[in-house]
Amino acid sequence: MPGLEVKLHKLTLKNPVLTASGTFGYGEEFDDFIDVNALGGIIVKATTSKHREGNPYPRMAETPMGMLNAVGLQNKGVDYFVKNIYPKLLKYNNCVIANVSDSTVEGYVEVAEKMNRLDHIQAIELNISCPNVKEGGMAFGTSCPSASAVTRAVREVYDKTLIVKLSPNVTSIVDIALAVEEAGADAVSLINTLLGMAINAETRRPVLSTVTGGLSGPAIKPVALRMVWQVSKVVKIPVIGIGGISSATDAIEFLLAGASAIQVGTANFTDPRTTVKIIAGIEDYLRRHSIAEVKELTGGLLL
Amino acid sequence: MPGLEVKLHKLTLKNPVLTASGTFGYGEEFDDFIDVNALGGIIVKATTSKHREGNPYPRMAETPMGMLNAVGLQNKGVDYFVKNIYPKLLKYNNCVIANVSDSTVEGYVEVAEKMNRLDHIQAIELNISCPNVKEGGMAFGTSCPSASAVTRAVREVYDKTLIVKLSPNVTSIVDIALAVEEAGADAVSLINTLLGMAINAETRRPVLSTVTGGLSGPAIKPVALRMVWQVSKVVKIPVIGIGGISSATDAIEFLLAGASAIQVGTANFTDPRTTVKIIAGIEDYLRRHSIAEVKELTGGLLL
Amino acid sequence: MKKYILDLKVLSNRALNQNHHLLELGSDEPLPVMVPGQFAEVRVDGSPSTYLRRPFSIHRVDRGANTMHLLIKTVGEGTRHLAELKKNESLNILLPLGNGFTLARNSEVLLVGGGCGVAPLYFLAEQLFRQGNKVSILIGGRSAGDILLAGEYRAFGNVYIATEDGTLGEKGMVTAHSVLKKEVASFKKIYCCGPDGMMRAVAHIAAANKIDCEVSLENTMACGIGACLCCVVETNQGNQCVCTEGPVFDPLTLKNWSAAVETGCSLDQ
Amino acid sequence: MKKYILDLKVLSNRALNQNHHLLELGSDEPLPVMVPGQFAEVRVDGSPSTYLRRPFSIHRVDRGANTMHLLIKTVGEGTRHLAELKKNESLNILLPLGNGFTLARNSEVLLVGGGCGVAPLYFLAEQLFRQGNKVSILIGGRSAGDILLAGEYRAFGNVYIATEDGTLGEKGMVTAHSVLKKEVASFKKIYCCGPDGMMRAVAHIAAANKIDCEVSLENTMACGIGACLCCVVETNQGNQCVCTEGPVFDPLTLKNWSAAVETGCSLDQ
Ligand SMILES: Cc1cc2nc3c(=O)[nH]c(=O)nc-3n(C[C@H](O)[C@H](O)[C@H](O)COP(=O)(O)OP(=O)(O)OC[C@H]3O[C@@H](n4cnc5c(N)ncnc54)[C@H](O)[C@@H]3O)c2cc1C
Ligand SMILES: Cc1cc2nc3c(=O)[nH]c(=O)nc-3n(C[C@H](O)[C@H](O)[C@H](O)COP(=O)(O)OP(=O)(O)OC[C@H]3O[C@@H](n4cnc5c(N)ncnc54)[C@H](O)[C@@H]3O)c2cc1C
Ligand SMILES: Cc1cc2nc3c(=O)[nH]c(=O)nc-3n(C[C@H](O)[C@H](O)[C@H](O)COP(=O)(O)O)c2cc1C
Ligand SMILES: Cc1cc2nc3c(=O)[nH]c(=O)nc-3n(C[C@H](O)[C@H](O)[C@H](O)COP(=O)(O)O)c2cc1C
Ligand code: FES
Ligand code: FES
Repeated sequence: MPGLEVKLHKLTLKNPVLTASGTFGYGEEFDDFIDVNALGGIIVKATTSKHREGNPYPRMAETPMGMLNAVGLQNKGVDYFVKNIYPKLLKYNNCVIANVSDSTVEGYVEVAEKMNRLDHIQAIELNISCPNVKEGGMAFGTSCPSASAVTRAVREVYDKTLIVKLSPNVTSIVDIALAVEEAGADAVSLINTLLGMAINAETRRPVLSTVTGGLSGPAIKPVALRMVWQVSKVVKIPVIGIGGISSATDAIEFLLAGASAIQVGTANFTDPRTTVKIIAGIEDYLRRHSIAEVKELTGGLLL
Repeated sequence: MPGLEVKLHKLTLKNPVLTASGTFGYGEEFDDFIDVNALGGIIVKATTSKHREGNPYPRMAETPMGMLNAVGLQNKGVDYFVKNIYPKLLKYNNCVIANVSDSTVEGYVEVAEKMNRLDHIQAIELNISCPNVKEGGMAFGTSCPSASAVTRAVREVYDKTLIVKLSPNVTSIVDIALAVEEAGADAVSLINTLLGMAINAETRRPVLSTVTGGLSGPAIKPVALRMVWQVSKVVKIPVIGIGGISSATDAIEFLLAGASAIQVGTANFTDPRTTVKIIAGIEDYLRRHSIAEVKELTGGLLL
Repeated sequence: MKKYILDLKVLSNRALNQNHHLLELGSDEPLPVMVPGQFAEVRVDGSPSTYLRRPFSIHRVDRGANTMHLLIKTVGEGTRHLAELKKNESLNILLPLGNGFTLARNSEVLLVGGGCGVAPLYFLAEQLFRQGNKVSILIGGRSAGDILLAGEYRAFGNVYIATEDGTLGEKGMVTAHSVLKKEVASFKKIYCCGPDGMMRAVAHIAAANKIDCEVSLENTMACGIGACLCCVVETNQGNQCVCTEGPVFDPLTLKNWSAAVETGCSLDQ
Repeated sequence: MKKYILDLKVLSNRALNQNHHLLELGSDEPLPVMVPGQFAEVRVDGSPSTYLRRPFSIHRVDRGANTMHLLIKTVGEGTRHLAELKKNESLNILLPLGNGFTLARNSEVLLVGGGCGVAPLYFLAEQLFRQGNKVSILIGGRSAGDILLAGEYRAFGNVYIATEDGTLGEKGMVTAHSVLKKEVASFKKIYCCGPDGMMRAVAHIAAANKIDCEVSLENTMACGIGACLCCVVETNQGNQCVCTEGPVFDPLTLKNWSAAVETGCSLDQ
């Protein structure tokens, strides 16, 4: 049986398949459909320092092989998370990762500090790439100085594995990746959503209450794959691939491009069993190709 | 009958439907399928100062609701164009626009100068956004100073309508649009392709000879629509919308977002009659909504 | 309630009129327990423009025959594909999702449905009838041809009809039907399903007459299982997911629903 | 030749074996004139992962019956959908595309096909036979089950067979068949269709024996009509589009084809 274990900085994942934040709730939404503990880990939805209502409805638009969302970080805030959600996450014995977001550096630091004290949260993913909030979010992820500043500030208060999640809406994602690596990130994950828009031609109105939103799903896979390849060539820290991954073949492409692990996002909506199917498919691929360990695939693109 | 005429700087187009460069050959490839003269105009494939062989095969990869291409500006050079291709374009009595590309500012200027002398070429589209060449191309379109410099240099030698075609692979397309407007562009067209990549998991090799290529088709429509909306809010010159447009509904969305005209690209491959169907569909929409002139749609998004 | 992902078999697909189809689905395994008001998320195969699943109310369940029905109105590409499903084709489906209606017992209830809003009402009427309620059903449509399955509802109680063009029942908006005027005070509970404007108007009538009311919302959904937070409605306790906290709500808990328009509303979704 | 965009009707769809289907297409209008070696670009409806059209050789044309055939090997989602087409379904198609083979007259010719490369050979063999040629046809496959339509080719000439496992005809690669050794000098022209490696080997044999040769390339295509420049092959005159300058080429005009491997090649595409 091929080895599926991968290392992500200090973490050991039983397999390289994680869930993307905001697409997998807090895990329990999927308990009826799959054994969540079979996954390499789960990244739960974004937590901010304060309670947030998110954006007004409508928040969703379907697009060719993808969707736009404008959720806008709806969550009950970090204190509620610690008290009411964290206890429910203790039932998962795989890697549980929190996604941390906010509008100010202080907010990010507050959430990271509080997450740091939670034993069962083994890493945080710093979301500096949310396109759906007026302040902060993606603004941090689209310039090197601000990406660097927030990473550095969080690094000071956070001891465990610090993953920084990058925005694709930039001229050079490589520069941002290098900046956050230099500022202390233990890993980078990419990509968050591409900024997009949908219009209803009949009503002449935007479909989303916020006019623009984040594009995800298979449509963005080629862009995500390119960025993972570009970034993994230059950074020394592990890269986690995200973007349109819906099958084992997709996942393997990201590993070959240089990812050490991958996240499944929107595909959880079209098939809630996507993650476990991908794990089985990766195993099958390794067997067919007589590859002993999945980690041999990382960066294994033949040029 | 609703009015389909639109103005683009000094040009009057009989309708807002153009063809995107590199997807419509020199027009004649479509003569068997449609009346090319029924279109608002055609933008023929890129012309450079010198003959170029383009990139090695394979140059194409299919992706979810889109495709990657890595053609790399294959063409016989501007002198061949003037001598052998231009005469064949005289049969088209609609607006014929040349797409101008190169690796150096001097190259762009040389092509523009030669195009300036051709009566029947009523405008040029400066392609500062081709992601498929090692030098020049997109490099010009991803920074304000270089976009500005090449636009300014071409403006000096080119008297007629100068359209600058923008790259979506930037943090702020608005800044680039403002820079080329300031440098003398008469219109901007957007978007060119998104930089993407495809891997064959079985062979573990990139699908394209150049590893990365340009993503086009319906998959990119939400990103293109967002950029057209952002740019048309800030520039005073007309905006031409491009990206995944495959139906009259798509076209109308771009007009509502702020475009004065649109270009059909990859959809020409899936249905060579797409352009004429879009014209008919726009007419039908105007009639159903009792709108007298198509130009009333431009920027007509209700917020 | 435990949710399932199942491949159900199309047993029949009956066109009720030009744009409404009744899909009968079956399975070799016993179907999960479902209650009126719950819905299913259906994957539409073979439609390139339908990437996400589509939500549909559970229209009927026949536990004896181990079958269930969906009532599908063709509005776009996804529903058009479902309308073309053939016998023996397979349909991948998540169910049962969301919370059902609160079922009254031995009471007097009114069900109001407009347009495709009648979809969950069949199952609801049947169960309310079984719980010993005196059931009245008011159905509205633009024209006689839009009034679906009225005959079948008669098995469960009185059926009232309103059509905008007067071709069947009372002429006018469903919300202007006489049963919602003079007789409304006789009901202990009103259940309503249909276009937003209609539900707001009915909720308003119920509130004005101090009658319990439940409405079933149809917000656009990406997941149907509470994972994406796309389907929210503003409630007095903040944004809540229609797919997990609803789709059935007491309109008094919804924000901006008390100021419901009393004027007519089109049945056009 | 003028190109057409047509909606053709599926008259029949016959499975030749597990992964090869013969699609018979018809039209109310007279089909356009087509020549052997030309191809069609087929739109695949209802397959979300098939965005672009798919190119297929014209396998047969029956002018009398006003029908044509495509021979389709299932390799991915697009071809899988085509294999499932049912009688009376419609297929949108661009044709005829590209240039056909140069047809010899009253001569002695050899046709070599491997794997799915036999697709254009039926039409070619038939036309060459009609032009008074003495036709020999060599077909290769991995196993007896891969040898398609051999019986039908017999109407046009001698049929030779090679299978890698020896279950039919000579055992070994098609390129090692005896007809390509001792007897090859008797042919005035060789036509070849199949996997790249096979075509290179045959081209090499032809060149070594100074026999005219034509091969039919299968580069990946986006448009099929010369508009995208994606399908290029390197020729002695630079990059040329396979869809408009080909798909049939004289291998001597192709760059890097003279150095063809003489070693065997798999029939695996
Ligand atoms: C809880 C719930 C129960 C429903 N029950 C039924 C039912 O029993 N019978 C029935 O015919 N319809 C029902 N609908 C509406 C049905 O889901 C839509 O008509 C359907 O999704 C349209 O898909 P389409 O591809 O044909 O249309 P398109 O217009 O192409 O769909 C585009 C997008 O808009 C969404 N959408 C479009 N219309 C609606 C709508 N009215 N409500 C929610 N989302 C929509 C789609 O899901 C999709 O994401 C229900 C909706 C919800 C939320
Ligand atoms: C001129 C020409 C004639 C052809 N004639 C025939 C024929 O008569 N019968 C037949 O079965 N096949 C023929 N092919 C090959 C056929 O086009 C492919 O098998 C088919 O496109 C695969 O599509 P898919 O969706 O099933 O596979 P996928 O692998 O999913 O296709 C993915 C992409 O690769 C391309 N592709 C995959 N395989 C090939 C291939 N071998 N050649 C070209 N492009 C490919 C597809 O067009 C698509 O863009 C021909 C190809 C060309 C260029
Ligand atoms: C509905 C929705 C909500 C999301 N919420 C978050 C979030 O809270 N934090 C975050 O970092 N990313 C969020 N994302 C982005 C995803 O985690 C992921 O980066 C993106 O969707 C691309 O992956 P995909 O194509 O597999 O979905 C969200 C995406 C979707 C579709
Ligand atoms: C095969 C191909 C070749 C292209 N060549 C050019 C080109 O020569 N010059 C240019 O400015 N854009 C070129 N483009 C980009 C298109 O003109 C267009 O901007 C892009 O494809 C997005 O539009 P679409 O999604 O409608 O195709 C090319 C695109 C494709 C698919
Ligand atoms: S539809 Fe995803 S949370 Fe309701
Ligand atoms: S396939 Fe487009 S030019 Fe040949």
